[in-house]
Amino acid sequence: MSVETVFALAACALVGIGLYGLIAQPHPLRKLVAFNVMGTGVFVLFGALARRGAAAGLAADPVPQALLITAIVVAFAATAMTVALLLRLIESTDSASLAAEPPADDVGPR
Amino acid sequence: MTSLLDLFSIVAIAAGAVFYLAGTVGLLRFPDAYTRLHALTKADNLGMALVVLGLLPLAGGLLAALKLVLVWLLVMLSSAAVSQLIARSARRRDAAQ
Amino acid sequence: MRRRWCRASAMAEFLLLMAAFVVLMVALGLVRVAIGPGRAERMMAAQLLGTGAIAALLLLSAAVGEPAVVDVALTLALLSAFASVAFVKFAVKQDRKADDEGQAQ
Amino acid sequence: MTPVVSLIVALLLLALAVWSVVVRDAFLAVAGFVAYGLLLSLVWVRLFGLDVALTEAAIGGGLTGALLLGAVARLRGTEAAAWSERSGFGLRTVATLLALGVTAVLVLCVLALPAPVPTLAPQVVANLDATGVGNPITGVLLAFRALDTLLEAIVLVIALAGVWSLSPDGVWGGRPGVRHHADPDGVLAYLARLLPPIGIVVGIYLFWAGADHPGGKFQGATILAAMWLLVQMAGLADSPRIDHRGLRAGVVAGPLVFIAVGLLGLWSAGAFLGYPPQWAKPMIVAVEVGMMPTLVLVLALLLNGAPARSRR
Repeated sequence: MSVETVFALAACALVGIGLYGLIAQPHPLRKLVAFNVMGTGVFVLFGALARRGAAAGLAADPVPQALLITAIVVAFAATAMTVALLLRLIESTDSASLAAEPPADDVGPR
Repeated sequence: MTSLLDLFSIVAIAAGAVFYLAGTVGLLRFPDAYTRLHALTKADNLGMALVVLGLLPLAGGLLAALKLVLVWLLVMLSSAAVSQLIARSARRRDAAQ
Repeated sequence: MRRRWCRASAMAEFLLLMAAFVVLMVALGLVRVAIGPGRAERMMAAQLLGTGAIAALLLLSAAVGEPAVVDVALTLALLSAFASVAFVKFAVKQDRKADDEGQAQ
Repeated sequence: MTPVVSLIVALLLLALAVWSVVVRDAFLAVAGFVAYGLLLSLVWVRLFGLDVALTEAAIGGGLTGALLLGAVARLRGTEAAAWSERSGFGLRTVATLLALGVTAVLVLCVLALPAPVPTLAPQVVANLDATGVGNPITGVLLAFRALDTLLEAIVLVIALAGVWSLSPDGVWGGRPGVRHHADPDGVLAYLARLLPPIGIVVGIYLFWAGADHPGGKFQGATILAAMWLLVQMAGLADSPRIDHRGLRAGVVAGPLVFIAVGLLGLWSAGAFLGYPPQWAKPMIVAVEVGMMPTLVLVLALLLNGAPARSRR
């Protein structure tokens, strides 16, 4: 099995792992980490496809690789924005809950 | 001559890898934070140094070799500083208990 | 990034093997992150992973004959120092907060 | 032999991903994610994406890690409450099934990829000479797909405006985050004095090398931003006030230069962001130089976060 197939298959699993965390983890920060795992899964898949496109003396197709650089930087910006939103949410409501109503057995810090 | 240099590279890199092995074993098996830190710094400094030393003859030229040495110096610098910070935080923890 | 001649020799194989070995070793060190007990141990394992990744990159660079990989190692050396400082800084803050909470109860 | 390294890296990557998603303690999850980011740069090297590896090493391994670690430290008190409302067995089963289903579909797609691989590499190589740069990635970013890069720069500035707009009214225009205090003679301050000069040289080197070798403005700017943040974390400098005029000018300078060069292309080459043949290289260099301060400022300020302290 070639290197790019190994990583392409691993990337498929990364997307699945991230999706699971995004749904099952209640804390927004954990959802954010899971979403980042999912995003990097997509990136790795894209990178493996770029490697398959090696031609004309290049080791990989440069167009998807250039888009990946853009994607990584934008993903960082989106993550920073989410973290800022999250910190503001906690500042104003004292809870990181995403539930529509607070849970009945309120064991929050305050 | 080339084969002698190759032999030097192989010996140095293998020795460096052994230090990484030792660092991991120490990190997993040593009893407290300070001895574990001791094991870790051996992997950081000596392991890295031997790997870089072994790669020097394989580097393309003087500039490439200098870059390798720069990487090693950077790792030394940051690992020395970070190890101190880790040791302090471990000491603070032990003092608090 | 023209396609470079792979050093199709026993040396390249050896370098790849060593890179795999170093990555495997520092990954085993990550078990320390899982069992702890303290944050100090976790920081150590993170630090070891950082230097291991740098060493593996240097070995890969020589194995595939791609000198630009050394630049990746250089970047990683700078940024992993930065990440380690953030690690220590925020871990210490967390420990203090945990202590305060412990005293309050 | 070669696939063995990749196989080990891939398995480790999966193990770390599972760890950072399922482990209970948020700090440990983020620590796992930082290690995951480090490993990813190895993946990119194995996939021959050296420019991507540089970006990942700088942003994935460094900046994202610091951002999430800072967030974890401030969200500590909310973890227990969130854990108490964690999803029940039913939802977790559905999530597992859904994740397995998505993975299975993706695997089938990967295994059924078309045999004559579609690739744009020959076109890039054929037209690279016209741009005057030697690195095909830089050629794609700043010539063939320059519009994407321009929009990305604008997205970064908008994200920063979004982060700033989350500050409470009373502290608008103030300084973000907490003032870090550290022993001025301590190890951290020592590192923060010694590392930045080296980092600045390496950052500018990567920026300069980007024309013909792997590297470029994103990678260089990330290193410079990290060095600035290191100085802040060591308590040697404070985070900047966001109402500083020079700072704001620097933030928007890059996109403005980019748009100006684009309009120049409209006038001289007949298309927005078109380059007349003999002027391609100088125009690309102008865009890169103009973007550099913007990227450094935006990346560092995104990590600093929303203003939290009022102007004094």
